[in-house]
Amino acid sequence: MNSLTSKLPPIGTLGPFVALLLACVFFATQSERFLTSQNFALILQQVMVVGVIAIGQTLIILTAGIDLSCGMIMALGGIVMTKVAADYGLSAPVAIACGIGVTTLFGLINGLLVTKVKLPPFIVTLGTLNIAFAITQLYSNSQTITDIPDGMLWLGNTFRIGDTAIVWGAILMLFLYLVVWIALRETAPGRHVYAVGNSPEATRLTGIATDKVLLGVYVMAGVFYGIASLLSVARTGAGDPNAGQTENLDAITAVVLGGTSLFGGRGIILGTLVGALIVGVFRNGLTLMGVSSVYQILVTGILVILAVATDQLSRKGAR
Amino acid sequence: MNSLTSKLPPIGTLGPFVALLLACVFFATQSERFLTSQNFALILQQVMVVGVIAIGQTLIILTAGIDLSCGMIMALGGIVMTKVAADYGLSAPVAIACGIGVTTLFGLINGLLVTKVKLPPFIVTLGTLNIAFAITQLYSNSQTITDIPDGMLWLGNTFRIGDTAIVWGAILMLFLYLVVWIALRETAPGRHVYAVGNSPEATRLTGIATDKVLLGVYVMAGVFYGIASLLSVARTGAGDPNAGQTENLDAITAVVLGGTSLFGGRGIILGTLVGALIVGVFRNGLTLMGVSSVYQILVTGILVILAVATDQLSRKGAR
Amino acid sequence: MSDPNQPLVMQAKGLVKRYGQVTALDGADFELRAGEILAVIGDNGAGKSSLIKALSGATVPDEGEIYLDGQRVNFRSPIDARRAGIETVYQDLAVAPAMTIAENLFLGREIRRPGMLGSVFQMIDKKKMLQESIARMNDLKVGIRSMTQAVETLSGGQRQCVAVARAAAFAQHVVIMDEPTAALGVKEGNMVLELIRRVRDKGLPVILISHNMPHVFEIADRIHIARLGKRAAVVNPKKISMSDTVAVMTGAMTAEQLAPECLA
Amino acid sequence: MSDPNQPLVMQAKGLVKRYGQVTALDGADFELRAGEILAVIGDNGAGKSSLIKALSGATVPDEGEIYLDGQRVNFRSPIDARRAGIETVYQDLAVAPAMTIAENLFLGREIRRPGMLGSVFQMIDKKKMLQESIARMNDLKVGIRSMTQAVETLSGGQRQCVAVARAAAFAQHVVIMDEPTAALGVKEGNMVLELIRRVRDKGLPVILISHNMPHVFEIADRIHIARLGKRAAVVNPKKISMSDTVAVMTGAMTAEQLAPECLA
Amino acid sequence: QGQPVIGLITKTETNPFFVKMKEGADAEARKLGAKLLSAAGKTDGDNAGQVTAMENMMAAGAKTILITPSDSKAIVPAIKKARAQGVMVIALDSPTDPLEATDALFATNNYKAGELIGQYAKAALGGKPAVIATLDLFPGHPVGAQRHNGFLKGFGLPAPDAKSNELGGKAAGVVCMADSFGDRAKGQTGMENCLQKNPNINLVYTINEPAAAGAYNALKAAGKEKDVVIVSVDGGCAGVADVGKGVIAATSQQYPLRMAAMGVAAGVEYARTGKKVSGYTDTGVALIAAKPVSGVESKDVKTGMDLCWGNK
Ligand SMILES: Nc1ncnc2c1ncn2[C@@H]1O[C@H](COP(=O)(O)OP(=O)(O)OP(=O)(O)O)[C@@H](O)[C@H]1O
Ligand SMILES: Nc1ncnc2c1ncn2[C@@H]1O[C@H](COP(=O)(O)OP(=O)(O)OP(=O)(O)O)[C@@H](O)[C@H]1O
Ligand SMILES: [Mg+2]
Ligand SMILES: [Mg+2]
Repeated sequence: MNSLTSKLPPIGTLGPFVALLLACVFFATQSERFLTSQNFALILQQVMVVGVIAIGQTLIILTAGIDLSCGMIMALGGIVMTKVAADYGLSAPVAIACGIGVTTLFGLINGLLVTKVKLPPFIVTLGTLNIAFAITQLYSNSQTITDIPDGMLWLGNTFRIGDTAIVWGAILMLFLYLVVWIALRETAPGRHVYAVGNSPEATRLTGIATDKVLLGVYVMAGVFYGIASLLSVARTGAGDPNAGQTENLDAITAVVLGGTSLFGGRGIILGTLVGALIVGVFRNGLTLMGVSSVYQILVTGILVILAVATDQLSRKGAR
Repeated sequence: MNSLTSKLPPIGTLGPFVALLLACVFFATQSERFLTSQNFALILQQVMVVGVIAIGQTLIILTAGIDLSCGMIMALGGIVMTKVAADYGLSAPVAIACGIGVTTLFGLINGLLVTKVKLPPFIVTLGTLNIAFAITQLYSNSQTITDIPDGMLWLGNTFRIGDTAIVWGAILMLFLYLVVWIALRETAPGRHVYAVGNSPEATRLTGIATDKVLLGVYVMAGVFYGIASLLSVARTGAGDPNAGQTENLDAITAVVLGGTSLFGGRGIILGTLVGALIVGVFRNGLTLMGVSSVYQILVTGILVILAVATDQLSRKGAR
Repeated sequence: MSDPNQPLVMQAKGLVKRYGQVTALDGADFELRAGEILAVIGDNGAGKSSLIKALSGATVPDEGEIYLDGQRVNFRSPIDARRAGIETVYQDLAVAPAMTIAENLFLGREIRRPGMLGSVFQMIDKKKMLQESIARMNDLKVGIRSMTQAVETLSGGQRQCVAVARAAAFAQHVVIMDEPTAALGVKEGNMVLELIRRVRDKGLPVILISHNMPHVFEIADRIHIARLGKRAAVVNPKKISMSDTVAVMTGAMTAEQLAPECLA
Repeated sequence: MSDPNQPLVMQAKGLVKRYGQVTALDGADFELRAGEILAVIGDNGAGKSSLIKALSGATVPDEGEIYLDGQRVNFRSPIDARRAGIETVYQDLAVAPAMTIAENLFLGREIRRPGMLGSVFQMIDKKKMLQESIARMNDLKVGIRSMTQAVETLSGGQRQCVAVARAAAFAQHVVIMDEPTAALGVKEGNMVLELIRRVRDKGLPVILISHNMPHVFEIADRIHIARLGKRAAVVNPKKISMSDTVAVMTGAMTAEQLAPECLA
Repeated sequence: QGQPVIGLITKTETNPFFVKMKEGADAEARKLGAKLLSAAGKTDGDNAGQVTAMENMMAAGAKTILITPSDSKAIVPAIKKARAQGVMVIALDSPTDPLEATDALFATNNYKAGELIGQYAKAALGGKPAVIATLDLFPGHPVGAQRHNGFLKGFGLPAPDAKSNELGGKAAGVVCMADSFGDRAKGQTGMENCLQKNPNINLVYTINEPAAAGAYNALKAAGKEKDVVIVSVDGGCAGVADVGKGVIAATSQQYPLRMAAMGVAAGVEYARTGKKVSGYTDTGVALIAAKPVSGVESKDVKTGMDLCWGNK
């Protein structure tokens, strides 16, 4: 029995992890600058925004949904929190609360449309993607906001371990992954998320309020997008109305690279972290190698396929 | 029995159709220029490229797959056919064959990765999306190609019915929809596409070579993307290396608006046509109303949700 | 066991359920007495599953009334029925295939950890759930090696045992089982019958749908015969012959043609 | 019916199939003679479904050999088995739920239209398929109103009838049925037994997996008893008692303890 | 004859440059009593979207169309069709290829804008050997190539000419090239990776000011913001403010508001009198720098703020 339990995590995370390791080994042979703690701290910092968005995305995908609006909601949250602080002079905590409040509201709207009106998540979030984008542009007048109170930026500050400067936001991201991992594994609502994604009808028949589970997931995702807004503001030092345009595909890619099934019910959140790191490592490593950007795109395309193929093979091996 | 058969199409197409009608009625009240045959011919012309891409996308989604690479493959096809004609001076038919050959090859690659290596379609096509984009840029040197032989442009020419100038490409699109509709309904391979999407394991157990069906679908999709390349070249009169960047989401939107399930096995191809028209009608109608483009995005977001909600309600009604 | 003086635990009057042009229930009545095992039999498509889906809140009937302990109830969802203590094994086995046996057994009522961890953070006690699962499944004498195995890796019969064990373990008021022994072997089938008896002896009434006549005659206190979406008759297995029962079920005989003492 | 001198149509030696740590088949042997109905019985999880999945190409065994008419075969997929004329009803009902009954019946071997339309364009003859479906289902006396109904709207038993009808209609060589009567009513169950007999009388051997002992004893020529992934014994239902059979099945008795004439 | 209808088609919705352009056009249209329709491609480079917008505007009765072509060549056939129907088409900001495809062009010269900051950077570095990083737009974009190549030319490095869509400089002292998509966060990521590759970078060319701000963030985090010269293009109000703060050393300023207002005025004129404008009108580029260097003409931040986006 024990040996079976101990076998569960690998199937979900070993594959992506092997792919990540292979990528690291490859880049280490290509550039001596790659394998430094400073460089890894940097990669962590670069993936923190998409990493936190991908937590929300994983939750939604685990329920067999998908969220195209995540990046735009994150951008809106960033604009709201910076604009509230800059224009109305509210204190950082209040402004942050406003920003996260808005992203949570959008999560709630997504959730209500999915559960109450029973629309497909793809369509709902395609709609709210456009809506959030338009509101962002209108509210910000397409202008970047730069007078940001320091209280909103400290997640972008660094602390040192030895020579390595690590940004607080990266620590927050890792902490969130840990919390969500435990919540999904060890709590009743967490298990219900898997159950809903695995077999919605069976879950409903066991008497679980599937609508509430789904709604909760979308709302939580909104909260994570709000935290990602804050990280994005802290990282760039600005409220940027053009942020978030590619984050939806990036986040979904991280989730899928991490081994979570787009059909719901199967996957491990830590895989998503690994997936996000794979993307970050590719981008960083290829730049260090001096690969020009068209070739970077080409290589990324090939490597994405190879990474998942590795995953596939290592799973077969595990069986 | 007859009454049941006659009930089948509505469930799939009536909903989107109602949404389309409502949109038309609305725009007709807003702009006297909307309800003219010339304007409808225009809309048809504007949706023809995405419409043909969406045929391939529908086939793939019916098998519970998804294709993110469709737009980029289309762009690559356009570049290949125009460059072959312009640089090597080959005749239009040969050049067109080369272009469609390349898109078909990409379809084949997608299909092989999905069936033989058993990778998820999302990841495969995310990879080939990047690969096709990079090849397009490298091969074209990021230059638009404009010396196009006339033989490649005639699908962009118009003929007149009364006052209305209709473009040949639109007729081709409608014809393709008709053919695929019949093929899916009336032929054995067509029914197998539904079966594979509906229950791959059951289909395999009945002795159908599901891999061959899937491979065929991806290859056919590649052919449709090639035809879309030709339409795109004919419509814009140029081989454009930056084409196709948003066509994947647009095509998937058309498919889903048209009532096809992203989980495969359920849907009607004509719904996709209606879905593509809904998008075209919105864009056209809103421009005619003079709605500025940020507001257009906002309105589109709301309308996409409303359109599918209408669909949902009309289905309930039908039961 | 069954006694006309026993109060009615569940009652339904004139249930109608239509699916498009198909009328699955066509004015069905239903009565379940306290402490009895009521078998529901009928041809395929007679509306048995539809009936119990209505009783368990899985579908909402188009017409008709349902009473629980004499009170009119309106189940809008399985959650409502659950709350009222009604536990159901569905024919199409409501299990989550990718989740483990233990998780499936406790789905929706996980055992919480003691203290804050359980009450505030809703953390589950996996160890205890595992132990309990082993105990429950041992009751059914099913040879399943590991409770942390995903349900999708089980054989058809093993899967059915999971669903049965779940219902038996948690029912407070009424247990409904839609063909629980259909996929079971001789030994396992007998274990389930034994389990049903034990549940009844705890005082809970059981509704058992089955096509297995020997099973039905062995265990039922009364037999509800469904036919064409209606209740054709309720008979007493102690008094009636198997062949007469089948005759009513298939429509070869009507309830009126039966000897009065056969009816229950 | 069954005669030791009849040639072996299908034979398997030492089949092994492992799923991770679970060994579903542990060196199973198997023999099917021409023109016989061979019942396969065993506890839940004894490896019956795994055995027939190996015989029908649905899974590839890890070890062991399969012979068809004395020729070694290597089924890599159900298509191979199909081509060899082996038709199977799987326990987990291989149907496409969103497709109609008629389509499911003919899935993979649709009737083509006459002429070019059928041969070149592969167009199907829906009308003819509909008529054929009605005829087939009438054979089973199933009261299904419309063949253009989606299979997902059928009752459990009705669905099973679709799968059974399909196998019976198309088999050329061997018919394998994994618990075809499990969800069926008395009448429908008897129709399926009748159908199995008719198939056998056409000269095709039938492998029938069932937990229903009366059914098995009524219809089988020989009984293959599966236990713990192996073949425990093959017995003759004419000579052996039901209780001895169950004893072997559950391991209370071994094959050696049986009277020699019981073995077949 | 009713209100003149004028269409404005920009590359995207979201770039402040085009937002300003639209504001300028709106204000001018209101002043002159014209109706302005506006639309944009979905992404930068979306030629088909611009073609669709053009058709829809003609269907809505526009007789003048102002367009900032996303693809200078690919848009030409559609413009030809429009002009054949009597519509006056004016290119704003960037020319079509060939130039004569439109009736007129009101634009700044992006190559020239690049040259100015190249010259400035050369002078600002003094004699120090340059270690250059460039944060470009994305592959295949003509504006990205023109500014980049202009910068190399101005800096005195071998560079492709103004028509090329390829980025030059790979072999000539540019140690790192990264795509920023004109976006702050992606600019920052690009700069971080470039610094990782070569920590001695002392000159950063950026496609626009948001990318420059991102680059500055990365440099600051590495404690190098004092040692590196950042140059950029656009001259937006936020960008000029950044020049004032010392974030950006110099930027080439362009005047979208002016282009748009001129375009609308020409459209109204055409509707009223039937007279078309023609030819190329350079709406000007100016170098804005906090610290002027000798040999390169520049304006100070105050002037830059007054003129930003072409306010006056
Ligand atoms: N979701 C549905 N949509 C359409 N028709 C349905 C649906 N569910 C059930 N039916 C129809 O209602 C009738 C009764 O079905 P039900 O499942 O209640 O039968 P049953 O008595 O349980 O049969 P079985 O013994 O085969 O399980 C059948 O004819 C079936 O086709
Ligand atoms: N895909 C699988 N993965 C893991 N284990 C499996 C899988 N399929 C079957 N098994 C295991 O193999 C054993 C034999 O299963 P099988 O389905 O052959 O039993 P069976 O004799 O058909 O039982 P039943 O009468 O309940 O249908 C069971 O213990 C089952 O858990
Ligand atoms: Mg039933
Ligand atoms: Mg089995």
